[in-house]
Amino acid sequence: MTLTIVLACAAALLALAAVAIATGTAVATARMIYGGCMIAAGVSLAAALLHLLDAAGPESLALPLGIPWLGAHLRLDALSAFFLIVVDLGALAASLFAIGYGAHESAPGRVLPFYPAFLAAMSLVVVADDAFTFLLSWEFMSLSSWALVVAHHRVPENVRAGYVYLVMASIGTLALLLAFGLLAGPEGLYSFAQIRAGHQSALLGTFVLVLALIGAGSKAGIVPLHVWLPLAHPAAPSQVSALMSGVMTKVAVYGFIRIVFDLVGEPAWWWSIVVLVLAGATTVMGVLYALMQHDLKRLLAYHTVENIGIIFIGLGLALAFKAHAMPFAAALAFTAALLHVFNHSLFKSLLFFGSGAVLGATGERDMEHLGGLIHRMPQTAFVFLVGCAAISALPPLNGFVSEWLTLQAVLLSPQLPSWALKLLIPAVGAMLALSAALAAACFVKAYGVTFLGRPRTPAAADARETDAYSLAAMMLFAALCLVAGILPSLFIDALAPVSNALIGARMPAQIGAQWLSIVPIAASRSSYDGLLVFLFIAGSGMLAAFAIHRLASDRLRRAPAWDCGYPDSNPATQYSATSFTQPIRRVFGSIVFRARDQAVMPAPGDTRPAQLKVEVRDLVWEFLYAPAVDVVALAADRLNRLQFLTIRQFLTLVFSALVILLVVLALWS
Amino acid sequence: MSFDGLTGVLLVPAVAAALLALLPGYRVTARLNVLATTLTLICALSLFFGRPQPGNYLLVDDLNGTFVVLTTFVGFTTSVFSASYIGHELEIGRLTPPFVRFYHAMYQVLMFAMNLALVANNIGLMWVAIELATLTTVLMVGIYRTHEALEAAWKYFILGSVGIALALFGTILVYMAAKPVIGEGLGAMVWTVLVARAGSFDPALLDLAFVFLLLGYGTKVGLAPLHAWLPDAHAEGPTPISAVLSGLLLNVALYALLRFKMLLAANAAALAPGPLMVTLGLLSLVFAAFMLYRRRDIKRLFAYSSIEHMGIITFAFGMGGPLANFAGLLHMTMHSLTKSAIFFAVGHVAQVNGTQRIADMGGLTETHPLLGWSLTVGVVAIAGLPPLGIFTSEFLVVSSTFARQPWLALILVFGLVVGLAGLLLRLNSIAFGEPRGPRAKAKASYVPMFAHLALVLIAGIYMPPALVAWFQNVAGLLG
Amino acid sequence: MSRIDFDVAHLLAGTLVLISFLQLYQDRLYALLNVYAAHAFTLAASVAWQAFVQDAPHLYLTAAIALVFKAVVIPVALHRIIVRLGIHREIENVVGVGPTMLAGMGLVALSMVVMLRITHDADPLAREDLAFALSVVLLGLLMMVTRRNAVGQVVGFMSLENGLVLAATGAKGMPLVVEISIAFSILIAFIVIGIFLFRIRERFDTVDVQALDRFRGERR
Amino acid sequence: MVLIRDLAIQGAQMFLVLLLAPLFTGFVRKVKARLLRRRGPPLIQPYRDLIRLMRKEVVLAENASWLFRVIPYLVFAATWVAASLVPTFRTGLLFSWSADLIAIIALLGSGRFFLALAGLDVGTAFGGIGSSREMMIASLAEPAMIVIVFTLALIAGSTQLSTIAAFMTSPAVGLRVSLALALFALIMVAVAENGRIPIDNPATHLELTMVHEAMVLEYSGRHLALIELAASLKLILYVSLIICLFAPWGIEAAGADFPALALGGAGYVGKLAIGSFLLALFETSIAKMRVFRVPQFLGFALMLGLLATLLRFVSASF
Repeated sequence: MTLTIVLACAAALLALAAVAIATGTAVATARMIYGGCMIAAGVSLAAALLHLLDAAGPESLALPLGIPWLGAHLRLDALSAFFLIVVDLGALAASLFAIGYGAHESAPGRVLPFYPAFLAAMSLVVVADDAFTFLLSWEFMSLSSWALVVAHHRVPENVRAGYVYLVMASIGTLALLLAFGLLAGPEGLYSFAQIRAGHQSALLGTFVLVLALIGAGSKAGIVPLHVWLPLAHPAAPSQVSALMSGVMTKVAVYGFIRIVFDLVGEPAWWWSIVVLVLAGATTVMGVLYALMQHDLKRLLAYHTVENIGIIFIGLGLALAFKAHAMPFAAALAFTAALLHVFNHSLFKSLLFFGSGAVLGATGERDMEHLGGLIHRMPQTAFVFLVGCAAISALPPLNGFVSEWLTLQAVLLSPQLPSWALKLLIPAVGAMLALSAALAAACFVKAYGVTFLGRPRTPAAADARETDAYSLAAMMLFAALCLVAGILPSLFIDALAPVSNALIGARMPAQIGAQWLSIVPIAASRSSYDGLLVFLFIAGSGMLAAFAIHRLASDRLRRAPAWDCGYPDSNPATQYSATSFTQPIRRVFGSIVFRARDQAVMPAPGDTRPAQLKVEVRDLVWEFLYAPAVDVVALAADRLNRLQFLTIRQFLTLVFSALVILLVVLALWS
Repeated sequence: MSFDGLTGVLLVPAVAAALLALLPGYRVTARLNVLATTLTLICALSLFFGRPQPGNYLLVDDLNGTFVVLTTFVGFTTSVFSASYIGHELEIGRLTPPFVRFYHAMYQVLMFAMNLALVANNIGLMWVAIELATLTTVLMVGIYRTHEALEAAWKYFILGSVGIALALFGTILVYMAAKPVIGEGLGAMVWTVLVARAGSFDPALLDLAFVFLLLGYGTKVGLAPLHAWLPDAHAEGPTPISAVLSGLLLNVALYALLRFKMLLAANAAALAPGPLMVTLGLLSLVFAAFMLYRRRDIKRLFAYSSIEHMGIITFAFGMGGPLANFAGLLHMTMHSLTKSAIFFAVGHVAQVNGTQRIADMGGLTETHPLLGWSLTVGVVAIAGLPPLGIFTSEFLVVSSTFARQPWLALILVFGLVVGLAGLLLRLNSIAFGEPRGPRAKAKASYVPMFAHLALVLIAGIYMPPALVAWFQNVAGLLG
Repeated sequence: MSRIDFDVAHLLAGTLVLISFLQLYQDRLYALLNVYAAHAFTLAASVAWQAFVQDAPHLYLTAAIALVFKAVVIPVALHRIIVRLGIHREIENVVGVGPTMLAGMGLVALSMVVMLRITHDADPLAREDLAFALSVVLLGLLMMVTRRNAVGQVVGFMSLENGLVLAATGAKGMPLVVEISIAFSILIAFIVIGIFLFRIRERFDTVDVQALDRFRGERR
Repeated sequence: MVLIRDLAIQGAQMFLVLLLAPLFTGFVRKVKARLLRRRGPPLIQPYRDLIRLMRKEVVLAENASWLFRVIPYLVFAATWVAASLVPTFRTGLLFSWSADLIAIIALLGSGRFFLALAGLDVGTAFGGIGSSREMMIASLAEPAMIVIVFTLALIAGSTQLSTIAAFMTSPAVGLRVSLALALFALIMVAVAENGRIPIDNPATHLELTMVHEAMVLEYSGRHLALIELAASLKLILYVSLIICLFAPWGIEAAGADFPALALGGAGYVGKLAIGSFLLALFETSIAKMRVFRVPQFLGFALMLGLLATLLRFVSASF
């Protein structure tokens, strides 16, 4: 029944897409479409929530679609339900946001048809139960989002971004296709049920893992397969950027979990090493890349890479524990990963909404042209701040909870028998901490340069607060961030069926713990109580305020900034994004990006302004992708000569082919 | 003999050809052309119900039934498209009325030849029919009589003739192999008889024959390195002919190959034809994929993509087995529909832009939304992206291959990725970006284009069980 | 069939291969045409002999076609063309005669090897004949490949086709032989006419095939 | 009854650190002055300063936002909560389980986060310098701290401060190399986090290499007072953290009666005095380093921490 509802919603979305093609592109129509999407997402969300909360058993369904003798198998189990919730929640908020934000969309005709299709595709991926349906929806998801990325096709960067995106996506899909080819075997048993039944050999499983890492990893944005992500996500309209970053990457994570934890069977112990190394690199690289950006949306996109890394650290730990038959530790790590999936979908969407609001209000994505927005758009500023705090893993918000759980899982590593893992995991934990600290730095920069300080351009100076719908969407997610932060136990317990299904164990029930605190293993070992911390901070803060205002003074006078006596009215004297990261660039960037800062000082008397030249190189692109592109170009050039032969030379080709075949024939016996 | 669908598919085009050769006037002839193709299509469909007994010369079975229906259908839609296309060519004076008359007559002759080649039960007759089809297309490719057109036609002609000669030699060899077993005379060239007794033929002779047939008919299929005629012929001829070439003639040649493959498969001692076809298929795929990158002419671009897909199909049939064969058949059908749709779009695009140079096109989705988006959908489909039909067939080919021959599958995937990247690269510059070229309203016939794309889309999501059963049966025949 | 029949057929087929070699050897157009005429004549003879041996009267028709059309009409026509175009100069071979001959040897050897793998119960005449026919075909192709000049290529194609007819007639009781030979004659006529066409349309100043390839599709 | 008592103790703990913090700062200053052969300000000087600041009116920059005014309270609250969760004279505090060591570090992190934002709010060059450098230092100090936590957690099998402290007092510990390394690293981190010499100079204002003082440059009056108080809370927090982790002797376990508690309190004060003396000694005996030497300093701490963890892994006896 639930599954039927979900499918009905997906069908409704597709219908909406058709409607959008048919009807015009007036603002009213756009509102109608987005409203429809919102309703569909909401219904589907409710259905999935019910299914997860009352821990119902899996429902499955087969439609006479797709490959005829196979049919389209669909299944809703705990895992699907959870990811369906993530998808639909994101879709709900994005649609709500778009009702308002879509008003100033320059090319609605290129967004409206694909937006619902994109939503439908994502929810279909998570309920697909056979290889064909899965890949179909998967690639359809890429395709529809590609169309959205190139919506503003007059900007050459967007078209290029779309190109890189679609090519990478197809490579990923083909990798998954190969993986399923292995799993399905020569007689083509494509339905997941059949794949689960036929247990795979270890070697085959290894290939599948690698292919799954390439396939799902490229979609999720694992370094070094992340290159498309920071190009494509910012290029799309903001509500779509939010969906791509906050939700689509999670669908990719779902794909990985489904294949590696569900279909392949028992993992080999060293798989986790591969995953953990990649994940650790992804986490640190992602945040370092982000620090080098001054385009707000691109910065957020790179943070998606970082958070995907964190999620995969959790998954890698879960693999390690699972392979060593430590179900409870595995359950902890797995739950941490899933919780982070949920949290990240919340605050990343929130942040992209905020950047969209800024973009709409100022027409700027470049932080160096913004500033002081907190005065012009106070509400946006507030919710964006919540998002920043959450993604920087500050208690008592939700980002901290999942990273704390991950760290707790890291601390269980000494119980692992294998030395490699014993030595690797703490290093990964250090990387996790490092990335958390860097993320905080990055968001101080992002928030401080964008919203604080003085406006750097007229556009920023006369920005307007965004519309009510957008604000509502952002408020919703900000509130959820807080709730998930102070009442994590509810969410952890809700995840129990998922880890039960895939790990065979669950974290201890949290509801019983005193004061709603969370206790992963034992109270004596570690515990955290977001609610209490929140109450403490609020309480002591208010106490201090009350005491001071009552007993001491509450007088206040406005005056020019002090600035050590050298105040300068020119906003250019503020710290900019580039200058803010200069120390970090100098510490980390010089190695990772061959970053070079050089200040060009004109000679005294020379009236030219001084300049700061910052050069940051993307080594991953330079050493991995550029060569590949060159090779293809070279091959194309070489082979292209064959287009310009004379007829006689073509005949020679035919002739030599004939002779070769005859020789082969002669040598056959 | 009584008039049935079989005679229909041969008679109607023949008669129509004669009529069209005589009748003047563009309007009439164009309509008559459409009418004739419609009738042919109806006759072909009637083959589902009444099927004549195989004679010494003609045969209808599931295999060529598939092809006949496909051929007549695409022939029909193309004639509709060509009505508007040729009309435009007349207006701008690229064609003169006598040439139009000639064109229409030749169109029907081509239909006749292809149908004959398909329903021929006699390998000699089949050969004659394919030669006829080739010569007709040669004449039509050269119809614009520009320098490039004549050159393309000449290239096509010479290479085609050599191919014909090789194919004939192969045919003779088959006869020689059959003669000792079946005895002299006609019987030894009737395919049904041959396939029945192929087991006792001399294997060595069969092998030799297949080599020649593979090269001979492979030239028509456009497999690398025998492909040279194909891009120019597509680019320089009138677009309807490009559509028919890509959509149909290649299939017909491939069909001939398949017949002989079945012959070899029936003989245990003969070498397996699979490896040869697989090799040529992969070669064509990878080669064509790389060739896509440096194309400046839009029609030549899609001609190369045809080579690529012929490579995939040949590969699939070469792999054999029910799954791969099914995939091959599906892929062939889908490719015919999609590629002809693309050529329909391309024809109009070239007409509105007044050029075939990709560099002069841009932002098409903005200047001509219908054309632009149809082209985009077509390219997306041909690139093997869901939810369109070619994705299904590629899914089956790749996944079924990877379980059997991992390395081959890796090469296949490599080729697919390279090709996809090449196509999209061009698509970006044509369909998106700053609009270039004139914004003049397009006088186009969208119906055939949309019909094809709709079919491809539906097939990508849902295939009627009847069709599936039919295909599976055919796949079984192919062994 | 009797010994003598076999030997004569064998002899004629062998002669055909020999003449193909002679063609490869020629480097002047007129001489090439004459040798080709001889080639066609020999073919006619062998076809006629087959007609007599297999007492298949329709083969006489093929023989006649070969004799009239190939041995007389076409060479004369080409002769005319050469005169018209004033290209009775040397044929530019792509590779020297020596290497060409060696390659030819290799091809003949190859065709023998391939054919002799055939089991002996297939009738020997067919086997030998096919071996010769195959070598004639390959030599013809070789000639097409090694000649830059269209006339040279046409001649090559025609001798290739002679090889086919030889095989076809050698195949005892093969139907459609006549039709096929006619079809081929048409094909050749087309080619010759094509050359004429190109001459008549004032576009190409030479029939050197390279001139046709000036653009080779992509304008560049 | 027990609950009330525990509540009382928790409250006592909170206000104890709050009251001791300025005194501790003052004591450090005094000792430093003495070491420099100056008389130095009286011990209660910090209290006087705070009270004066509280009484003064706030002079707010024109374009300072609401955030700028909220932040002092946030920072103070976060730091105070963190400080009140570190056992000083008695383990097993009532709310100790509400945040383990990692959470305490994160709390301090959030304090820093908001302070850095405050530095950027007014849009002056100095504030920017301060924030950017503060975050750079933190980006190394935090992971170092976390790694130290790993080491302790691996030894004590817990990240719960009370548990660790209890374990440390138990004879099972003994002397371990990894513990020594961790202690050393922790001291380095503490120095960096509190902006003491050689990382930063708490006593200067007009120096281009200053970090913390540059961030809070625009603050005045009660806001400044709160931030100063938060700073000294942070300092005392770290010292008591070191004490409770590496010198937990005398910290009473839960359920001790009142005299024992008093004894524990006395011991705590004594240890604080020793700690402040050592700190002052350290600060006077060393010169401030260039900002871009700091990464190496902290990187060293991070490496020490990792080394400790790995040693710990290689053999339980380390």
